[in-house]
Amino acid sequence: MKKLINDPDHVVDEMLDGIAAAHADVIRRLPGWNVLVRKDAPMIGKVGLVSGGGSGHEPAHAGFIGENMLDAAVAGEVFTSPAPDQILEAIKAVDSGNGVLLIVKNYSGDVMNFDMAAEMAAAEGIDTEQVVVKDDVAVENEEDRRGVAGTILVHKIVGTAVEEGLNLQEAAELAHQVSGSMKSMGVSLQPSTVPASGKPGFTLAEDEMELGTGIHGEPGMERKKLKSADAITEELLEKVMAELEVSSGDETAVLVNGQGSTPLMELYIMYRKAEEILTENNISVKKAMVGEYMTSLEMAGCSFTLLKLDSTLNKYLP
Amino acid sequence: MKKLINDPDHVVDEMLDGIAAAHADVIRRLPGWNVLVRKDAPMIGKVGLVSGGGSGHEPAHAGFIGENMLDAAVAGEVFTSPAPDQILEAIKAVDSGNGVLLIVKNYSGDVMNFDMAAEMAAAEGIDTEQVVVKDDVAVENEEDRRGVAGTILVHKIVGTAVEEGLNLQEAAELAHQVSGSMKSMGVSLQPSTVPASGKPGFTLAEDEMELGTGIHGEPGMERKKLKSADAITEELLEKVMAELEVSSGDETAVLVNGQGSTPLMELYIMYRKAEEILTENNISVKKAMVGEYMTSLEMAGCSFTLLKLDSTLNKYLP
Amino acid sequence: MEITSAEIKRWLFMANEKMQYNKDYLSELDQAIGDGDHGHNMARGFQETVESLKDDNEEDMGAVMKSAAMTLISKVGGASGPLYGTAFLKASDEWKGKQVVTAGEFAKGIEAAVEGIKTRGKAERGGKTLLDVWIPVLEYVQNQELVPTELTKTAKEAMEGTADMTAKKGRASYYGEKSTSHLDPGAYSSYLLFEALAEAVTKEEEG
Amino acid sequence: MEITSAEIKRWLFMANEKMQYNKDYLSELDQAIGDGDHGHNMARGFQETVESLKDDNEEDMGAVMKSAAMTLISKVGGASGPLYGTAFLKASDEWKGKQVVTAGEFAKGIEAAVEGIKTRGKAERGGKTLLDVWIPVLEYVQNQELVPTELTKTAKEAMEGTADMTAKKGRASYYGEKSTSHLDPGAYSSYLLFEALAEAVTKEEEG
Ligand SMILES: Nc1ncnc2c1ncn2[C@@H]1O[C@H](COP(=O)(O)OP(=O)(O)O)[C@@H](O)[C@H]1O
Ligand SMILES: Nc1ncnc2c1ncn2[C@@H]1O[C@H](COP(=O)(O)OP(=O)(O)O)[C@@H](O)[C@H]1O
Ligand SMILES: [Mg+2]
Ligand SMILES: [Mg+2]
Ligand SMILES: [Mg+2]
Ligand SMILES: [Mg+2]
Repeated sequence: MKKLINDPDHVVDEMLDGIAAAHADVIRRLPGWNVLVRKDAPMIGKVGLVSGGGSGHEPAHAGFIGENMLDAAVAGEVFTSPAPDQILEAIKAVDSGNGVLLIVKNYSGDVMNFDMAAEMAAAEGIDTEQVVVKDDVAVENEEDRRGVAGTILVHKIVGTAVEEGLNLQEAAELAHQVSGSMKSMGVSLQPSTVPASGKPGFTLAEDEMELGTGIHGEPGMERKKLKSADAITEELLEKVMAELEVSSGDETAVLVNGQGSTPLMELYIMYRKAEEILTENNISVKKAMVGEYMTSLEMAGCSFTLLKLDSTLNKYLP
Repeated sequence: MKKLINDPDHVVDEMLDGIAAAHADVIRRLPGWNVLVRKDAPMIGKVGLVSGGGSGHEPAHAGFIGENMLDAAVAGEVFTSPAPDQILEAIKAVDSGNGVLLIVKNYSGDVMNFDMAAEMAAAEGIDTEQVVVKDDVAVENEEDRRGVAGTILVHKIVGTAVEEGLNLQEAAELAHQVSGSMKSMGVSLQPSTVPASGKPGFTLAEDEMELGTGIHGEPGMERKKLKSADAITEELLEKVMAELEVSSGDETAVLVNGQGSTPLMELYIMYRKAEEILTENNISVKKAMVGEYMTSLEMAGCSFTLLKLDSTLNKYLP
Repeated sequence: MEITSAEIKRWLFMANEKMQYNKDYLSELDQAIGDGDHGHNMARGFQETVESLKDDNEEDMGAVMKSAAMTLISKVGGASGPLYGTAFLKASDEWKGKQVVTAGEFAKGIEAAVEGIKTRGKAERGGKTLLDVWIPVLEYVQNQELVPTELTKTAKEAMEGTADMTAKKGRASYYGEKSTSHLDPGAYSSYLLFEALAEAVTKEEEG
Repeated sequence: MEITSAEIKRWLFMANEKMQYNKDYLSELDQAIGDGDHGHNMARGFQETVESLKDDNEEDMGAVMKSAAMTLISKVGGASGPLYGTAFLKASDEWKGKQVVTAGEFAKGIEAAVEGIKTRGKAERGGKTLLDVWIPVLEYVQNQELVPTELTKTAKEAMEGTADMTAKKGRASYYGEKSTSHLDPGAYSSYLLFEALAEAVTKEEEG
């Protein structure tokens, strides 16, 4: 394991200090907590937006704190959901009396910890709503689908909407709409190594790829021989398009998300093919995002997220 | 070599198409050329700003096209400077009669190709000025110093200034001032692999790092045992601070640049220590940038750039 | 047979020792069908639990369990934090105000814990989770006098039984069929917990 | 001895063959003290050069060289593109309007080329670059009748001599002392170029 770190046990703490120091104009850290909040939180009159999860997915989620995005991000240990008391602190720090929407990725740990935090918040008289994002179509059963890169689209769209005055109920409904209108799927070429364990999360042969790997290296749908960028794009996008049930004339937003060590060059090569396929199917791309939004440390690979737009989503699309 | 590509000979072409497709609201590709220009170029009344170099450093340079930044970026083959006719096309596309400033990294190939392009532009009656960035203090001899991540600060500061109306002479002077006021140095942990060659550019043992590696994997100052993030930050920053001759009371901008596969987590851990050291020396950080600005494909490691500010630079600092 | 708050405390201390000792093994189990952090999570949580109990003269069993629950909830994280935390919290409710509980009262605490885990994890028996140890242990303490060696045996066999199951909940569920033949890490840490209980009440008898 | 525009064309075609054949070797040399692309750069440039000359009946040597220069400038990139391109361009100026040149005129072209490389690359002899082949070749053609085998020998020995030099210019200069004992890739491609010239004029004599 070759990493620019000091002590595996301190990576999250030191990273949070680094983020807070570098972006002190936008962000502050709640002293003693693994929580970063928007400097001017709570924003009077606005529904608070909180997300979080295990660390190692940077820039998710702290990198999405700011205007038209999150009010707070809670960081767990690397790839480990944060505990409810951490989440509760975030909720308390951003609630201005208008309630707080929690954006949760569908992992057992995250769901349970956010549930407990919501119960604790209720006990303190703070209203919360939750949206559990399940965009990863690599998992067959819809209820078990993991939350992956599409989560960022929820941050951005709902973030814009609450800034424009949506109340908690409306924000939750919109979040469910975004979440229900998008599907994602990824491919991995190389694993990542969690600092505490020091060992790669999985192994792949030099000519192998894994389709549908989760953002912590959970197994995907299938291992097979590495193919060309175009062939992989076709395979992933076809699955995503079929699951999303897009059809001719639809408008979409596309997110090509790098998993950590895949050069932007490769992401753009894949995007190129994706737009070609969509155009062939008479599906238009209103917004393209290509880059690292939800990483898995230094995992190599990428994912596609397709969001089907309608007039409501278009209104708040950044 | 595990890469999401189609044909090593087409990576640059396909990437450029991908960038142009994804960001069609800001950027267009000159048909038949490896040149991306700002959609609304040439901007009437404004000095044009052109940079470029070998590909593989994405988001540099095309990712810095836009308001308050570049008007065009020229892409060579991977890690190979672009040819003068490509650069000339970029110059012609962005010149609005106010001349064009070329921002060049100090590599033999880049310098010669940009020189030739400038001569060709002169033959067509277009005024150009050049700034050759030499921020990499890993090279002893000042004239031979390579242009690395600091180049982005030239894009941003001069980009802002020309938008505010500086003429070509003034823009060139400012560019020289920025370039002369900053120093950089990096550390690498893992090499990258150029698609065409398929072989890693260098090798490092599992416990080794190289101080001062160039952005194409050129040898640095020294190979030694990998140390802690804090110890590396100290070593790099001390060298940079000494070369820049910063002293108590100075104001700076700091750029921690990821080389490609180093997680943001690690960059922030390093930034945290850097700010600590600067603060101890009573040097203030007015602007911090942490992320991937000038990568080397999937190389692992990072660099620090320190820019000493004065009232002029402060005025245009984004 | 009765269980005292001193035994409960000893239980937690011994559980911590086992979590520390088996930290890498638990994470290895989790590496195979999860994300390799279960040992780290449990070791971190129990370490903190004993830290906060060390200088505490609390005699109320419910209060001891509640303090442990709160520490686990806030220090373990992941999936196991809320699950162990909820289990301890529900048990603490049953034992509130008591310095000693009867076998029946003890079983009531474990029953509440199991209910808590089920509700929190939306899980059932047979899903290859820690429940597959907790439920057999519950049935044992509901129906028999607590014989330490028997308790350990029950927990151990139940833990071993998870190797035959296919994961339906948590991270391991993504491994589908591939999870079969592996032990569930949460089941293993629960086995360690009940082994610690057995040893804690044995020591008492010896003492 | 005179050199005709047909020979110049044959030179370029044979040079291309050598660049293609030695593409990987040149890149390997460049991998050791550069960035491993020199073979790819040269092969790409010369391939395009012959493509554009193939169906061209140009008889003016200057025009042939200028066309080659422009192709090299626009297709090679890197450091070697402007250097070879400038060299060819400067030579083309000297040979403009001629279908055949004398040995003296030929040497004048090479002299202009060398000056071009020096100015463009701000380089001198002994810096471990292609100049360390071009300058000995220039001295040879200035002072002797062009004997193909002798020309090849001169270029080859000059190329081999770069192994004893420490790079002062270009990417290899970053390797400092470490560059010593390696052949310079640009010197090697220049050796190939002059070997091709020797063979091109030999063939003519045979034909
Ligand atoms: N929904 C659930 N219900 C019951 N137990 C669960 C559930 N999800 C996970 N577990 C248990 O938690 C264990 C994994 O815990 P841990 O590795 O600490 O958390 P994470 O899975 O978040 O990394 C599993 O082995 C399993 O026993
Ligand atoms: N400034 C210079 N002057 C003369 N020759 C140079 C100079 N810089 C580089 N070279 C030559 O160019 C060769 C490298 O070319 P190439 O690998 O194609 O370009 P790059 O170095 O840009 O990758 C070197 O081996 C050397 O002979
Ligand atoms: Mg975990
Ligand atoms: Mg090169
Ligand atoms: Mg786990
Ligand atoms: Mg080279």
